Amino acid sequence: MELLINLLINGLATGMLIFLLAAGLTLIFGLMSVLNFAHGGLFVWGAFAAVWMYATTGSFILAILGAVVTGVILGFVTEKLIITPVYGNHVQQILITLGFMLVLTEMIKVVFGPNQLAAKVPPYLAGSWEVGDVILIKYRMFIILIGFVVFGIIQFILKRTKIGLIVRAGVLNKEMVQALGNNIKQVFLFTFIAGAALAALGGALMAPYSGVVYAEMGLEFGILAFIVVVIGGMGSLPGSLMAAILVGLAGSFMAYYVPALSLAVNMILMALVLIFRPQGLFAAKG
Amino acid sequence: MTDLLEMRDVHTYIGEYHILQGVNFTAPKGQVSVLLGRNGAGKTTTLKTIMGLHPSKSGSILFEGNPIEKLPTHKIAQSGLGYVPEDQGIFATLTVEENIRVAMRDQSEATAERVDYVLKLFPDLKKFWKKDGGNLSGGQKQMLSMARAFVQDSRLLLIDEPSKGLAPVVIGKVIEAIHELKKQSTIVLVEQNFRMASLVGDTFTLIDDGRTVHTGEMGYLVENEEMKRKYLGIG
Amino acid sequence: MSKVLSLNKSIYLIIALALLIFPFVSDSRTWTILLTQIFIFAILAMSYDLLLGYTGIVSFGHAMFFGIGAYSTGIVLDTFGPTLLFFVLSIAIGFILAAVVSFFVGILTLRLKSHYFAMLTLALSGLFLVAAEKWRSLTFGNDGFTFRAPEIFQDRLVFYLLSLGCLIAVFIFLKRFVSSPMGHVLISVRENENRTASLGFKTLHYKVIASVVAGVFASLAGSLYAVSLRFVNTSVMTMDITLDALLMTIIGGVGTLVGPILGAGVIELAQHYLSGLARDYPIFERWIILFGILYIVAVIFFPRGIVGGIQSIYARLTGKKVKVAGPMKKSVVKS
Amino acid sequence: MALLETKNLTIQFGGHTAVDDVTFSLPEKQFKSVIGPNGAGKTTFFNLLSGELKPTAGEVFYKGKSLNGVSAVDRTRIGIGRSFQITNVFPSLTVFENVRLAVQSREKVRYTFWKSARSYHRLTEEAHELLKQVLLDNKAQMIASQLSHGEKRKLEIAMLLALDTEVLLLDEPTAGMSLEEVPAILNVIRSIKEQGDKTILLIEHKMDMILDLSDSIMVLFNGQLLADGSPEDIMQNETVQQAYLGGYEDDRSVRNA
Amino acid sequence: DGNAGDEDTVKVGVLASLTGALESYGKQTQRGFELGLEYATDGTMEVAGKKIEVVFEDTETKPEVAVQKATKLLEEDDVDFLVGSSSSGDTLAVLPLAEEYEKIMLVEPAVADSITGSEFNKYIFRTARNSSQDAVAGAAAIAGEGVKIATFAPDYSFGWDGVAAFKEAAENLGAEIVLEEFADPAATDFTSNLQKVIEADPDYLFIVWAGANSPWNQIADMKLQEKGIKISTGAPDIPALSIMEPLVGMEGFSVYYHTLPDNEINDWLVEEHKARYDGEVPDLFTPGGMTAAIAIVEALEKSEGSVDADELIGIMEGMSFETPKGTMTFRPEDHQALQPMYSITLEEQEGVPYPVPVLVEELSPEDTEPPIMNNPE
Ligand SMILES: Nc1ncnc2c1ncn2[C@@H]1O[C@H](COP(=O)(O)OP(=O)(O)OP(=O)(O)O)[C@@H](O)[C@H]1O
Ligand SMILES: Nc1ncnc2c1ncn2[C@@H]1O[C@H](COP(=O)(O)OP(=O)(O)OP(=O)(O)O)[C@@H](O)[C@H]1O
Ligand SMILES: [Mg+2]
Ligand SMILES: [Mg+2]
Repeated sequence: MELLINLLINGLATGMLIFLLAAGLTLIFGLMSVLNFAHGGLFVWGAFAAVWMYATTGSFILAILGAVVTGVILGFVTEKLIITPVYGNHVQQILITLGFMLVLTEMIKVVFGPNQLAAKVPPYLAGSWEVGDVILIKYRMFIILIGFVVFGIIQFILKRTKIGLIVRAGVLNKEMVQALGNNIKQVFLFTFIAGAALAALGGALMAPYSGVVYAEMGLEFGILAFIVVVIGGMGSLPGSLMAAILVGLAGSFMAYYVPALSLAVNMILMALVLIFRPQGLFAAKG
Repeated sequence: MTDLLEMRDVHTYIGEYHILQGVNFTAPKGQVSVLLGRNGAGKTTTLKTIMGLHPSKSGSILFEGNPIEKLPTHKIAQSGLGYVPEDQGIFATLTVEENIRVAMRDQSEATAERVDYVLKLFPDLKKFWKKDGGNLSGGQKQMLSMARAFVQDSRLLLIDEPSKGLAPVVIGKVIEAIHELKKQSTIVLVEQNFRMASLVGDTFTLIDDGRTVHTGEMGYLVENEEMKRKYLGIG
Repeated sequence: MSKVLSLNKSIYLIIALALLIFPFVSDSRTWTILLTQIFIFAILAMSYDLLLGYTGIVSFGHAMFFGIGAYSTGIVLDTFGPTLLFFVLSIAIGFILAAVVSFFVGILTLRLKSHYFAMLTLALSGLFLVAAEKWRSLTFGNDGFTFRAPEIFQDRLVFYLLSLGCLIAVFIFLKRFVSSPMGHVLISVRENENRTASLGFKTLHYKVIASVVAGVFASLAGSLYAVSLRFVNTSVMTMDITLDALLMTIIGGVGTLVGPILGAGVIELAQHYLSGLARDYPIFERWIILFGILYIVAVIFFPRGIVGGIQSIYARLTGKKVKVAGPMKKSVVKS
Repeated sequence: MALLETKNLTIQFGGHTAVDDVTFSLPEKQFKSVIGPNGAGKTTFFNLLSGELKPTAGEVFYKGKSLNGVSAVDRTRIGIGRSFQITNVFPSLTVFENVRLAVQSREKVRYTFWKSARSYHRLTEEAHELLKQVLLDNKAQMIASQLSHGEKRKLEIAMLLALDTEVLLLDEPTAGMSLEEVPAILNVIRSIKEQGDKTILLIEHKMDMILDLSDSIMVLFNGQLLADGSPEDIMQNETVQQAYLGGYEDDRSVRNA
Repeated sequence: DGNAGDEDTVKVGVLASLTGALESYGKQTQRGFELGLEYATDGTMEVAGKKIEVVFEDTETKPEVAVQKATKLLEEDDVDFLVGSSSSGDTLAVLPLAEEYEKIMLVEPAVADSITGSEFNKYIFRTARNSSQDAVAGAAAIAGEGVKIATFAPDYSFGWDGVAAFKEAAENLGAEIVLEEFADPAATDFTSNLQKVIEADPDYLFIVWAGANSPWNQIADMKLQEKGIKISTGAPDIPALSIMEPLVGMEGFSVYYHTLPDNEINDWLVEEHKARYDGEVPDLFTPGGMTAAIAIVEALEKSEGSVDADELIGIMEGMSFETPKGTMTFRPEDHQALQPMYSITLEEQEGVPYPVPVLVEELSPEDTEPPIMNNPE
């Protein structure tokens, strides 16, 4: 029983962490339909910014803020320079964002040096509680909490404003959205920035979790984020949340019960979902 | 009589193609002006040029006396223009409700009233309120496209072939609606259904090969067999 | 029209001849090897173009077939001995495996739409990668294994000529393929799949055929690649290979076949020179940044790839552009 | 005798029954029109006949054989061709290439991969011939997406004609076509009818056109078959008068002026 | 430029990952090699009357680039020796070229057993330690009669090789392996694996790990040490040590840390390195680069400048030479350099921002001698 609870909680926490990574991509890829291969780059910049801020100021809150600000700035620059020319053209998006990914990753080394950096958990979130045989890792509890908060905030914004609607409409028919009096460029810019900031936030929260940041981490986690967005159902935030939790739980249970398959668990999960429910777990609607 | 919209010697290129080669056109306030011409004459391009969707290369477009030819599309729309494109421009994976919500600029009482009005005009939309726009029938899409333009408080409505795909009885309702809308709005209509055009139009402008070739009172055209034969191939 | 074509043809011919003669006039084996690599990746990229450019399929799993070819050749030559006969046999085995796998993968995946299809291919090729890593008795895991190439390929010149020959053969085959009636149907699938079906074409058949042909040629590229290194490890199955194919195709020009060849050349050469720059000038230590910027600049200045760029420059030079298409004069009904 | 038949044909989307228990038959070489209000189920009915949609209940018969389980592609191949209400062409191919693909399909040139497509001269000639018929020959080399709306409609018709199927399902072929050109397209349709080897089902809202061409008219209302009969009978029908025509088409004199 | 066949120069081509994920390893090798040449030639950069020239090439950690670059070195630069490379894959891909061109290749710092095992050819000499040596050293640090050990490793060749070799060595020392856990190295969550370790309740958890993404935090979070499970692993390079704070106190082994060896060469290395690189100390693979350079110079001295491979092979087989890690010897059978390793504990130290490996015992080359694995079949 304790075992199951442990697996469940850790799976949930990992899932939540993956959700934080994928939340930004849910906006950028899921909603705006931009194949952003540089997403992992934004994520790493967030992670490094947070580690650097934490090391210089000693404040975890400031570190998180610093990451988000980095995400916002990078998001702005990326959208203006890289994404604007290629909206609606997936082929060009692949090329240009992959190129930009190389730049982002390599710039990390220019700015922060080529080595991995240690990322520390702030003391008040370090360690774990033991309740019987159940081990509750504090930072993971924190992640679960933050995950729900972030989910709540984005969901609120998407539901309460027209932004989500305009983005979805804009992807279908940009001209028409404008002809109905909506400033699609601004909305896309805003959404992209929000996605980039979320990516950076994900990176910042990921860093203390694994204890280390390194320039190449973006590539690894970028693909994971794509997987989550697709199996959750393009553009569905609840879908991404559920998919992320599913990925987290599957990883946790597979590693325990069928360790031989843990390398393949994400791929198997994605293949199964796509074969049996091609539109993803939660298609954006209906 | 004042002109709400005025186009002076407008030239528009699409890519490398010189499509509009001198369009002069005015839409007198409170009237229905009809653009006529054969397929490929440039009617749709004229409307898109006004909306800034195919920006003009030269010439001027004045709306309420202000030049709008340099403005981005959304600014043009916000300054009081509504547009019903010929391909309806429905957001296929958005519901009917969402389609309409994209067009609503505010949550005001007046907007709510206009929504009520279009739902009365096209009860089908109410029936399929939560359904995807892409699943509507051809005629229902046409209604939805008009509804989207009508829920905005537009002083100028550009409507591209509204009768296309509509059942005769609905065309009748649309004609009534246009008469109704005329009270607050000015309307520019592209219409191939000459019967409908003649029933609602006050003035007409003939476009041929990207140029405006004739403008006048609708009644004049209805009577003028010669002109109808020459430019519209009827009679 | 036909004049332009013959112009194209003669350009191709001249380039092919130049490449054929090249190793006999230059004794730089670095160049021989670099060009051999380019030929091999050009084959891979062309096979990808058949999917992306002609059938409109974005696959993230192309490395799967490249890997199948590489492992077939590596394993056969390692187990049975480095003879020409076994080399040919290994290519044949690669073809058959790639055809079978791409057939089933196609049936399984091609019913899905764009993103979902792409991600499913990613998953399947990910599973192949895991299999290659786990089946260590056969593949030696991610460390991989070395093997001997047939004696005759010890001479890199022979292998250069073989690769060039394969490139030319694949190019001619694919060129004929895409300009055949079947090729036209592939294009129509790319343009509008539903409409193609309602014209009476079974679109799934066409997509599966394209995927099989592309898979088989990717496997050929993999076989050649393995022999060129005399070494195989799991890197042949990774996303990097797929991305290389993708980037080469896009940078060269999607749906052009020559484009991917140029793309392979540009990317390999840029990489070669930029990393050389880093060796000679320490400021270029971070040359990868320049490499990334190259992609970005390519998209901004050549949105349709190199071939697209050349075409529009050509069109401008020959003054073809000023078409006053517009509304055409009536040749209309006088009935 | 009946070439195309349906028995209790029904389809539901969620709770909504778009085509409701429709039983009809279309004799060989007849020209039948389908009318009905917007959303009555006309296009859906076509989709069921052409196999794009699968019925919830009921069956379609072609030459007496059930088409249950026969795919849309195969229905086209055995002789049921259709045009689309919403323009549906190959956007970045030229007008000519669009039509040639259709001709190619009819000629069953499907899996040839070694011969150059350019060597099929007959396909080329035929495509040009069809473009002439629908008055698009001067736009043959234009990219389809650059056509104006009305021009695309004409292309749509050319592609259907190219298939040369026994049954033609025409969904509002002239919607958006200019006044000047409707007669020409009508002539094309009329001449096909007069050749007498085609069976045609036409959806239109233009009553004068329907009355001019049809041997019989069927009326769909809320998915149900309200009436099926001669044009005169149908025009007398009370419901059709009120709920469909609504008086607007009563006075057709203006249009015919 | 030394032209082909230049009688008065010896050229060495060094392949290393100078960009990408293994960049820091590559740079360590590069610095070490440069320093090693200076040391061995007393700064003259000459041996037996010949000038030594070095060309570094970046393999980008891609086998096909490694082959391209190696060929370029062999063909254009006409090098007499190859050195490299940072990744086992790149190195394996280059091995056949050494044989084809009949040039000596010094493998540094790639660890795969197969390099001096199944993929061995006679031109290959390895100055780096191999996976098995790591494992034997690891076993020496903790294994003993009746000790229960669980292993934890990434699920790919490196992990499998390491665990297999460790298991053999540990069992020889009388230990019992109670659990072998393998995990996806890219995973974010290792708690399930650790859960199993807790259930197996071993005395030690021996971890074979490489790569930045690591389980250390979670080991601390899961309170393995509090539960009486001692952790042991190899001490990595300094950047990686900086994330091992949760493991302070563990007993393990080290390939190199600059305070561990006690000899003059190492002192010189540390001094020079600090002087040249802004106070930085040499790291994990710096002495390896230096060792490769020293080995080349020694061999050339003995051959009096001859670069004939067969002659050199004769000289180098069984050759012993002094390195920053003490005396190394190329084992004649498989050309693997037998070398000292270090049993350590990780301790916190004043003024050092990462846990420091502190010497418990130097393991002699014999103690960590791995099995010979290149038996001709
Ligand atoms: N994207 C484009 N590129 C090039 N030419 C175009 C493009 N769009 C339209 N055209 C051409 O511009 C001309 C005018 O088109 P427009 O759509 O304005 O005609 P229209 O008068 O609205 O015709 P219709 O009655 O058929 O809708 C046509 O000849 C058309 O071929
Ligand atoms: N895929 C679908 N999913 C849900 N509802 C659908 C779908 N397709 C059609 N419908 C509904 O079925 C009804 C019939 O639509 P259909 O397109 O057949 O009408 P129609 O008679 O062709 O009308 P029109 O004259 O306007 O073209 C409409 O109410 C439409 O909303
Ligand atoms: Mg138009
Ligand atoms: Mg319809």
